[in-house]
Amino acid sequence: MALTREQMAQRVARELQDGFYVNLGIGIPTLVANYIPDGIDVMLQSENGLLGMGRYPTEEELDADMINAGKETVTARPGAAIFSSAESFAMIRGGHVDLTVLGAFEVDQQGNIASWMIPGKLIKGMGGAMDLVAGADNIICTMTHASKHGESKLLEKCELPLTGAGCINRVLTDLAYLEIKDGAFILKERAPGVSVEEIVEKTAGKLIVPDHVPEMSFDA
Amino acid sequence: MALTREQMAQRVARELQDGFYVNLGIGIPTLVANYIPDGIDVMLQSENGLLGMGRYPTEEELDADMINAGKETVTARPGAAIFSSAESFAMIRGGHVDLTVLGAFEVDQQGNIASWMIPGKLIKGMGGAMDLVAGADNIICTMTHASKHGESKLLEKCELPLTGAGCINRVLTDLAYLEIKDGAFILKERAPGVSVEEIVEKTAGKLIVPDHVPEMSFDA
Amino acid sequence: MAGFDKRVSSYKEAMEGIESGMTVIAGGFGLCGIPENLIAEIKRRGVHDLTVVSNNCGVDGFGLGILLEDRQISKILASYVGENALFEKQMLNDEIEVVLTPQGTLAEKMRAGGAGIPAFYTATGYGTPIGEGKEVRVFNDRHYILEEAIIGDFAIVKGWKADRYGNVMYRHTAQNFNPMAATAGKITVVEVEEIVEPGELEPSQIHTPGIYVDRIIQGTFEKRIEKRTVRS
Amino acid sequence: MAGFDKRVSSYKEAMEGIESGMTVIAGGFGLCGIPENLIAEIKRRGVHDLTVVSNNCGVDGFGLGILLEDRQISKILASYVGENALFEKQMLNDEIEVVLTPQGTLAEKMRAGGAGIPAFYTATGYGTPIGEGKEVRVFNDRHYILEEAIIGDFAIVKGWKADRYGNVMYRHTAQNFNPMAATAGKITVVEVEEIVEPGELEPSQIHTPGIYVDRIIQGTFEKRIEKRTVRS
Repeated sequence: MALTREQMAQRVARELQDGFYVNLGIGIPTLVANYIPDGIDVMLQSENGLLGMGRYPTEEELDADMINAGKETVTARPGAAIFSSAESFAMIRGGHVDLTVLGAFEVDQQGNIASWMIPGKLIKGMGGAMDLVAGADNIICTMTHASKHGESKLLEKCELPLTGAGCINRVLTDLAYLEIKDGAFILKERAPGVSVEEIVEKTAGKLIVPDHVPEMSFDA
Repeated sequence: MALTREQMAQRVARELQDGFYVNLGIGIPTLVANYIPDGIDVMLQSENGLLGMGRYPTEEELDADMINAGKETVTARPGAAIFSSAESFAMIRGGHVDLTVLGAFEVDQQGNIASWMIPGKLIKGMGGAMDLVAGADNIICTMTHASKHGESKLLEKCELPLTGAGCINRVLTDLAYLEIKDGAFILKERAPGVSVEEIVEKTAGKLIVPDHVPEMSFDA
Repeated sequence: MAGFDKRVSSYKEAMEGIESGMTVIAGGFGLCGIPENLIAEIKRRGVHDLTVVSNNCGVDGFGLGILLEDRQISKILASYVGENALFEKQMLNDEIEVVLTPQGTLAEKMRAGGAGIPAFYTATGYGTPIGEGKEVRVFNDRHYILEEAIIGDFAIVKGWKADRYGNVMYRHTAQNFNPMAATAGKITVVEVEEIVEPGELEPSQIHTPGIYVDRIIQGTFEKRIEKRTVRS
Repeated sequence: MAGFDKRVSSYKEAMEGIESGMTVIAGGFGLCGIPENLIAEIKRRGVHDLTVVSNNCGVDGFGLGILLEDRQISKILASYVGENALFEKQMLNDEIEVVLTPQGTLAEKMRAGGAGIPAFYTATGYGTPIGEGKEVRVFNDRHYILEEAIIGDFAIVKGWKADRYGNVMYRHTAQNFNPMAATAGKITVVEVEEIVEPGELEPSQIHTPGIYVDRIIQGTFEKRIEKRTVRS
């Protein structure tokens, strides 16, 4: 069975380490905040200028001047810092964020990522994604393994305009958890009940399959 | 009679305009603050990160954490702002300071200035002077017209290592007030009792002398 | 003294001098911290062929979005232009030129413009369409592209509190692009919620020192929320 | 949680890992806002061949000046090195390499190092000995030189108040180079006068967000005054 969005978020959350500063993109990455493991504290960076993003506000706390990069109203946790966009991207560009999680349309075996534009169809802009992928050493990309029509999104070479070149080293799809290294995807884990064959079939890029590919497990 | 240091400061102060943000260098420029004309308000910028420098402190106000760029203890006037060195030089480099007054060893007819180094003798460093001369459109240089040995400091070409190239447009010496334009010094005013001849004699660079050179006047 | 009193008493006065064809840098992120009333005044004046520099272009009917209604904007530099149907239509019809710019690069271009840095290198956008036609250079085995500074004829900024000298503080995440925008305008206009006496703002806590600011006006703000999310 | 508690309990622990040959970026202007005790710890450890990046080099017997006594500094980048006889002597005897750097360029090099900007253009130093050997480039009819970023193995910083997450506020003009230094260290150590609980510092008034800071220690400070000037 392919992972649900919640399971994907849960799996990504296992990569969090105590003391990590983390930037979570819009969509599935945002859900990761709901699955932070016990005993682990992470500080969420929102690129509009907030380090230490807290929970959504109550009706009473609601404040138009307190939003996250997804433009949602949020709160700041005790010990948060708020700053300008230039300072925020100084952090990001300077490599101070420990982990970035973001979605994508395509990823390829060279670690290239395309996530911001589908020519002729969708031109909303890259927002902070290009800065995030260029600034971080540690990026996890979340996406479905293939399109609705069954076309692989893990390619030999991205076809869409890139967001960043050679910057992605880990991908979590609804079918598998993979690393990207030396020009290939390495299959590290598979979703519960998903066969290696299905993953092979739906991976267009070069895929290295180790002898043993453990199955992910999730609590009920 | 050559101008005293106080008269030089007084003459420079006449160039101040209401609402000017001004950076005053060490020495004579610092004295300018004592002669701000009535009805004119200027805001002093100190490049260590203070906009709105106030008077020297009383014994009670004395605070090691409140100094100016000359490392003197100072106060901040109401409405002052304090910020980092990067922000301070963003102001300076970005051309936001209206007037900069600083000393020099030599100035030449191309507007070059040498003020920071005498090879083999004095190597204390340029501090913020190179940033100030590169960032300001409006600079007044204060210095004695000639050395103790009578050698002119207003040259055809600076002999000492430069602080900045082609950046000085006004010079006030103890003998004269001059503008620099199109590769020449233009004599605008002379010190009380100082003859045009003396100025001509002590100016090594190209000097343009208008038909009438008014004498500066000072209140007693 | 008059010299540092930057208060103006009307929005008309606040935007005096703006002309068609000018470049306007605007603070704000989404609808948060946007100079609502200064934008409305630009609409009222009917100036056109504007180049607008702003992270977003508002939404239909609010924020910079209202300048699209009479086609006052001919070019925009922004990082994200979703949430706006009219904008998308004008873009697809080539009625507006869009220079998509990575968010961090946009912020840094404004900062550089204000700080007298004409250009800087960044890894952002290298190997992507954003890097095309730009100089590429290697420092410490990494590729970077050259990006140039931006300066506006006007910068329009939304602050929280200011004094009449133009010292400004921003509230919460309504800070965003406003401090950089404030430095990068030939004429910088700031509208705030409250004007206080000089000395009331703690000097070390001022976000925008008054030296960058030309005009200050106190206004009232709708502060529309784009995505209202509350905890259940 | 342990992950964000950056407090250390001794100066020995604060400077753990510093080795001979490393680059140390230090905050402070003159003797104002200098990390007195972190400097003293470097002296105690006796590490040598240090490259120091700081606006000044202290005075004889105080501040960074004490690292000259045992010749621990082999190279320094600074804008002003007056006020220090021992320094001058070592410089004239070629016992120390001095890279004089304009003050604004020095601040911007630190900021760039922390902000992932490998290099930037500035007009400062064009046509002077500082520009020699550096790339010159024309933007909008003006000449600029290329300056590269600085990163330190350690950054040593003096703050006023901090929380255990490493969020720091500076006091008055003791801010100076400290915020930039804090961003540019691979390991950034901040000593402060007071450590407060997370949440006590207003988020928008934090000068250095904790993400830049690795270690925090509370100390006591002499705060020597270099030029005591009072009003009569």
